Amino acid sequence: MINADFIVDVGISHYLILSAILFSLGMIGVLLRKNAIVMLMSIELMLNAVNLSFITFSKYNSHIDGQIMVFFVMTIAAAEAAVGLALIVSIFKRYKEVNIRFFEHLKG
Amino acid sequence: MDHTAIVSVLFASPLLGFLINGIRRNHHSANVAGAIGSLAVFISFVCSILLWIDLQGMAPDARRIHVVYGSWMAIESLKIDFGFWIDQLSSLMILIITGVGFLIHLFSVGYMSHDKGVAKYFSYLNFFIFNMLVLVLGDSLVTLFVGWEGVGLASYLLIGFWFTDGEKAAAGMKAFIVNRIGDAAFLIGMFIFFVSFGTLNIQELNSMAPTIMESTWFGIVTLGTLFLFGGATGKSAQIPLYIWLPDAMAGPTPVSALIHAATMVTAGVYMIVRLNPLFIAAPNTMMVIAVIGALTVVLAASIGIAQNDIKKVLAYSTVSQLGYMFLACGVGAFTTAFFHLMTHAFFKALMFLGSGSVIHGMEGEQDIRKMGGLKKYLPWTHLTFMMGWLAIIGTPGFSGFFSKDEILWMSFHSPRGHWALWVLGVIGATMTAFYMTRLMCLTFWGKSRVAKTLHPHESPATMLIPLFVLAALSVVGGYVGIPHIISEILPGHPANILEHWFQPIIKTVPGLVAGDPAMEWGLMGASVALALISTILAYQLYVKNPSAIERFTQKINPIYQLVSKKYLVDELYFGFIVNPIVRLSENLWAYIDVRFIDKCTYWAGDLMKGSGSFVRSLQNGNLQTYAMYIGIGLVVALSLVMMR
Amino acid sequence: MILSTLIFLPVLFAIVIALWPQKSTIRPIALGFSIAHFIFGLTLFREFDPNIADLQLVEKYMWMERFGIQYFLGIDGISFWLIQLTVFLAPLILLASWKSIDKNIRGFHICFFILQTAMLGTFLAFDAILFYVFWELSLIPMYFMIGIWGGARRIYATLKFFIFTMAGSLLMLVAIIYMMFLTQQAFGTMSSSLLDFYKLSIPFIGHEFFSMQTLLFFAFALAFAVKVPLFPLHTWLPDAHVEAPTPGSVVLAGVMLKMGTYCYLRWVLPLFPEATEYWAWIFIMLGVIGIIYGALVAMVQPDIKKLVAYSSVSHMGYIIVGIFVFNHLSLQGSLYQMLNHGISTGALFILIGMLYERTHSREIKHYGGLASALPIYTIFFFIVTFSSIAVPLTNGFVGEFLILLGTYKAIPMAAIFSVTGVVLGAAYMLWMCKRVFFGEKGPLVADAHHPLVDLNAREIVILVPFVIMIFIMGLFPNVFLKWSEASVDYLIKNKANYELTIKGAK
Amino acid sequence: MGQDILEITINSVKLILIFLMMVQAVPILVWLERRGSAFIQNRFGPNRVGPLGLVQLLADAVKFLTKEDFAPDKAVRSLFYAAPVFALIPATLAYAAIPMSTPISIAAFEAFGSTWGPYLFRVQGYEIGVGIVFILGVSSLAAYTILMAGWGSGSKFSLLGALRASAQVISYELALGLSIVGVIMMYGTFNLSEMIQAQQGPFQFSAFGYTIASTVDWIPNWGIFYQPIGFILFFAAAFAESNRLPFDLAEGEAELVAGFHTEYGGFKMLMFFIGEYGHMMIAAGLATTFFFGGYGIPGITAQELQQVIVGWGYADQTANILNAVLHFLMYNVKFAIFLWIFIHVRWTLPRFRYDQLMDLGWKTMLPWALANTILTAIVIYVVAA
Amino acid sequence: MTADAFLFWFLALITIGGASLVILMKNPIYSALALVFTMCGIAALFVTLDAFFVAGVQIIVYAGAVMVLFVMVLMLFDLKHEVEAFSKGRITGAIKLATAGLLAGLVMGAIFYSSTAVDTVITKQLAAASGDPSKQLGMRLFTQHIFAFEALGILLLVVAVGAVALARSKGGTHHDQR
Repeated sequence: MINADFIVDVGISHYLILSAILFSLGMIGVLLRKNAIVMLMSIELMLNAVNLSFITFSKYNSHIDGQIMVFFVMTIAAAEAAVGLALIVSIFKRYKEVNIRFFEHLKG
Repeated sequence: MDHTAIVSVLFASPLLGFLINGIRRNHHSANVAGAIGSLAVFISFVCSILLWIDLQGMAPDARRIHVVYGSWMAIESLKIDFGFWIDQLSSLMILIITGVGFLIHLFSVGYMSHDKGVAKYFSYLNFFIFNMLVLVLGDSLVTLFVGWEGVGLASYLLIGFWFTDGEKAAAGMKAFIVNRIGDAAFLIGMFIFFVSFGTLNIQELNSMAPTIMESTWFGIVTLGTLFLFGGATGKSAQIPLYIWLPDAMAGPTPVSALIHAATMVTAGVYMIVRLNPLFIAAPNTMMVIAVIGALTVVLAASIGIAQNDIKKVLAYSTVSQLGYMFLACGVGAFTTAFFHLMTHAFFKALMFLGSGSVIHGMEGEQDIRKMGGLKKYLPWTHLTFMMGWLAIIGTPGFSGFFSKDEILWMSFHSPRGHWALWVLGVIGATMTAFYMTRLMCLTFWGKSRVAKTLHPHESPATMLIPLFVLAALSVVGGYVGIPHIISEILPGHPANILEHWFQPIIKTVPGLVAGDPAMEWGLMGASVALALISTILAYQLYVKNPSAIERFTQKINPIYQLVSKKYLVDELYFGFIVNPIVRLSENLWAYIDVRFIDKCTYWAGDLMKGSGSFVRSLQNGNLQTYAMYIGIGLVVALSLVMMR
Repeated sequence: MILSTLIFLPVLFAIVIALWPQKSTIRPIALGFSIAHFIFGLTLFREFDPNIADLQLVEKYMWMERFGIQYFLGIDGISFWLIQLTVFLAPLILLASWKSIDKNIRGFHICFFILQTAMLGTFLAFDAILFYVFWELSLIPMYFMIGIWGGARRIYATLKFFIFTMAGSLLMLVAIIYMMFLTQQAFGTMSSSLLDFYKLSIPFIGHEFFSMQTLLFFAFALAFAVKVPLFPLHTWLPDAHVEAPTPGSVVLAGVMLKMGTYCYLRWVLPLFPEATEYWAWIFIMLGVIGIIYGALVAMVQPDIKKLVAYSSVSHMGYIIVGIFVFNHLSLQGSLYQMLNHGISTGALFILIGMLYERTHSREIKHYGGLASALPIYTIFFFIVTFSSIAVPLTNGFVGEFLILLGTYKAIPMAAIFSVTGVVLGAAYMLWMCKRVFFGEKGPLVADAHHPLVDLNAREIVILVPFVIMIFIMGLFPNVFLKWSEASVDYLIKNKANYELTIKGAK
Repeated sequence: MGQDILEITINSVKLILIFLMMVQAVPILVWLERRGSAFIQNRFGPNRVGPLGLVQLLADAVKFLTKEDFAPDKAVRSLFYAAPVFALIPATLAYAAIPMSTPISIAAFEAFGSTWGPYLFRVQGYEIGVGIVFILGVSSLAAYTILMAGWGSGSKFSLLGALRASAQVISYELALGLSIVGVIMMYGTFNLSEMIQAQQGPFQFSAFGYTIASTVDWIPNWGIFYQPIGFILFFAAAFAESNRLPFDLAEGEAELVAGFHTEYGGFKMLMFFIGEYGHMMIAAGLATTFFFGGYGIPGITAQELQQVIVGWGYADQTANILNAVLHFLMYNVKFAIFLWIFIHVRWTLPRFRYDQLMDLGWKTMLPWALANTILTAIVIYVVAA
Repeated sequence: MTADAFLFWFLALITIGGASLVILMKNPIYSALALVFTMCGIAALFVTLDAFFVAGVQIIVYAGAVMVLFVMVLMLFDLKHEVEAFSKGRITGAIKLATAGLLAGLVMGAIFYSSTAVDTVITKQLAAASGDPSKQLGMRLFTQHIFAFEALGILLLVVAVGAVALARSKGGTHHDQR
């Protein structure tokens, strides 16, 4: 599988694999980092990875809707970042720290 | 007069009596209530006579009146009418019921004169008469069952008439429930016949009875008749369900006379006689009936020896005499069974009423150990009571003699009979003679043991007149069914009227041949002799030499105790059946309902709660753990997709 | 429009009562309403044709077109008498509530009328979803009745009542939805009409439990079994009865339990004929166990009401047995027994309620010798008792006799075991009567400071219709049976492929 | 980058040239600003070193380069050093995307034994299809340098300045972006070259069958005539984007010493300067391109001028190059005018207060930009119909 | 090695490196800057996929606006070093890593599997004749997806209001009790 062709002929799978790797890295960030802001950033990273997939499919399927989807994802991401940060700001005001454990009050 | 009208009046008058007395139940006048009640029954009696006369006028083979008021239930093949069937058998039966019933009503007027609930009492009595008529006249088993249960209900009400006494109420309850056991069997018997014959009409059933004898135990007719007999053991107080009858003496004494001696308890016998073609077709059932009847004779008679309550003695005597009737049925002598039913109705009603008169005179005292020498206080009562005594112990010439000896002879002679049955019968007769003589001795003869405060007095005329009538009947009642060998030596050779009357409807057992007269005379002589010996023995023991009996009882104390405690049958029933069932029920409730089913539901609830709290622990508030669950879910889902 | 009017008239009543200005006149007004409702119900006698087995007085409108859910009402011989029973009991119950309900009278009457609607709807709905709506709706007012006007442990009882019945009916909902999909497969369009359900032929493989028809059968049967209640699922009933106020008990015993048995006839038997036949033994067995078990446990109850509640278990066992042996006699008997039970047990609960109003105790051991203190009461009580233990010429006998006869025809052993119920029934009822009415006067009865007062005119007026019905039904069963004859006959004859036609539609 | 080695080489050289051009314009601009401000304030400005003080800049450069390179104690060194470098990048990238003259086409020719060309060289760093978007995107990255510098310095003044500056940049980016939406809609493209193409020739506006072009053909077909509001908004926003007065809240000498580059000195400081002037130049270039016909010469289109030059007797190839030179000069004239306006405004208007700044951005310019967009859309819809 | 392939591998290296830095850097500001870097790399990847407009928007929105917000907030809070950057718990940590790894592995496996099972990778190019892709994008966005677009607009409005409400110094969901 890994051979000269794989390196030279860059195709859809390359992009998708890259996207998967980025997604997983983002996921690790979300799962392991304590800092709420870093978690938010990791989520952004995941969204970006997804965007990459969309664009890839858009190109290789010759369909523009993938890009539109990316457009939407970006909007959502921006919105999410805004709300997330606002929340973090209010948490910070209270605890002077943005550790994720301050979000644990809603335990069952 | 139209038959339908007569029958309507026959039913309506006791029903009306019941309603009228029921509505004016708060009135305390015994005379008015008694007049209404007695009149109602008397009207019925007149109607019965009219019907009987009508039957007389018909051809012997067509002596029947069928009155149908309409359909009761008509579903699919089940068709039950409010239909009543008057033929030779039922017409005679209603004569006994209304006749004896009227006399007992009359007697009650005096007996119950001091009771506050007299109106209620008479309404119940009328209610009983009504139901008894339904029982007897019903043309299908279901109609019969209506009366069957109805008389049970009336009996329940009358036994528990003085309900403020818990024991008396309990006795009523016991009677009803024990009867119910029999009724359940009766129901099953009905079901069997309905399913196999497709009808419950008695005439149709009789006509469908197979002519070939059924020799198996599990044949339809055998099973059906066995179950019906099961019903009869309940109603007619046979082993194993006789236990309610002695307790039923808790009711007023006329009630005991009417219901628990003369009429209701003979319903079982009546039913068997009614369905004789079916029973004949089931020899195994007949055998069972005969054996149970014979055993009941001996058992009840033996218990009767050791009883001290005047009514209890009579009660056991009743059970014993009913045993004779069943013995007769069992050996195929249905006519004889009915004959004994009739004579028994006379003399046992007489004796109960006599005992009622005694109790009335003794102001409620029933223990014969506290009586004695009442002859001089209650002469008329003594006289009539003695007639009954003579009849029951089988004094030749008295009614009881004819019927009882016919039964004994048939049990020996009939193809369905056996010498052992005869032996048991004779033992019973001997015992009967003994305990009845004992009763006479302790009550009327010998030294007075009456408490000084009591002043026994003779009863009023309304009570005595029924006694006289019944005494007369007890004496002469037997002449309607004089056995052939006796009639042969009598002047004019009076025929066996009863047998002749029943000829068209009562079949005889196949294989019955004329017996050897010598043998018959011999056996008759033996039984009469044994009865005489035991009578004399009893007289000697209880009048002449009272200390001997005491020594004797001391000597056989355990047996005596056992007998006087009625062989502990009640205790056995309670110990092995009733109490276990109650305990079982309590345990069912406690363990199955509360501890098992409810626990199961709680457990299910706890399971939900537990799983909830487990899931709750997953929800620890940590965002990253949640994200991990999502991730794991994704991985699992993806793996599943990949595996396909 | 008769049926719709019949169903929704009580809602109108409830609204009027909710808006009625005077609190003191609510009771007579509501009584008048219920009598009017009863009289209106009598018009069915004119409109309903008992000679045909068709569905009659049909009202059919599309409700949710996409899912084929209809507003579909109809009546046939099977439901006819249950409707009459429901409307017949209402005025008596309301009259009986005059003393026992003393708080929030307005709310009680609203609850009661809504309950009437729900019950009538359950009996008349011929669309699965509509039926389900009514079925569940009936729980809610009952829940409030027990929960608000109930006894000391009412919350426990309501919860038990609600969860038991709810758990059962959820399975049924799943089955209904599944069957709607089956109709879509079979006819192309989805439908929840019962008549379309009847037309389905659902595959059945006898020995496999997880075959479609068996599963659907059990989903339905379980829901109804809880309501009936069948033996192992019965424990909610005694608790609910004991805690319920008198009117609640009467409705519960009188009508609501019949909803379960009625639905067996309406839903289970015609829809799943093979499965019913194959699995009938379980229900017959449980029914027989219920008869005996209910009677035995009733015998040792210390509480009169609980005793009667367990007796209900026993009586309902008869009905179940009668339904599942599935022949003409037993079905007619079961239908009859439903009415009997409604009347006898209803009357018993009312009687117990009257006693409770006087002494505030239902413990048997507190009583004794009541017969001399309350003679009229005693007479009524005994008449009803005899009806309950099936003495001939009362209604109880006809039903039990027919059921047992039919059962014996099909399964003799079941009948023989069931007959023990006759004995045990007499045993527990009479034993209770003996302890309550006879013997020495008990502590409550003998209390000289509070002498017991016998029945007043109102109470007699309540009881007399019951007694009349007891005897009419005992003496003239044909009058009643002929209304259901055609339908039952049709059901028996076409049990393999039962389909109802609408009257007038060919 | 190119087809062959020649094209690649030329393109690379071109990139470097443009970068150098931008960097070298800075000293001139600084000089101009200092002299200009002096002129405005009626004083002399730098006039000792070299003629008119022109060499002063060189001397300054020497001073900057030889200054001690130090970092504050609390500074985050990596960011502190990275920030100035990054400051150059957005400006450079964006500036390279602006076309400065007509493309030069070279016909195919034989050399070194093979055929080269034909080539088309654009007088800009690179041609990008979505040019506006690219420029906006790249210039928005400038905020990071500010933040990095401000936070990396480890100083309160720096941080506050950085926060102010970045907030300001973000806020006005919105207005900036929206103000040119009208332009984009009008020209129907993101491509800057195509926009300039569309602005060639006389003013032409036709609506409802009535055309203005025939009556007033001396007016050039510039965007300013179509989008006056857009231009004003754009220009104001551009001031804010480049942190110049009246929007230089980031520095606000009286309050924050020197804002985010308080701690900087020497060459690092210079790099910020270059970045800042770079932004100014981008703004000037964009304003030219969007609203003033870019490199276009008023009254004559590129093709006409080509014909004119060919008419002068030059070969096509040469005429093409000459044409490009002429247009380049034209572009620079316009460019210089705008730069001068920047300088002039700086020394003319007072500084806003911060809240006024924000109010202006969010409550005035944004709604106006939106209104302009909607109006343009309606007009386009109507005209197209 | 063509220029395209080179560009791809180069950008892949940049993005993966940047992403790794995002999750590994203890200082959140470095993480943020690394993320900006990664996003620029992704924008470049978009360009290699001929999505110029989206690439530009990516830079404007993500790098230019969203991440600036992050960085601003971080700097405002002056969060230099986290005391505990990573969550505790070895087992859960291992599970989390394994989950992420498995996910990536599965996706990659799926991609490899499909690229071998479905014989050829789809290599259709975006049809050049259909005109300016940005225009296409706009047309499609404002015709076919207009509802989603408007819904997003409303969402943004709501978010703006909500964010302001949350982050206000007075009010908000958490009142400072001290």
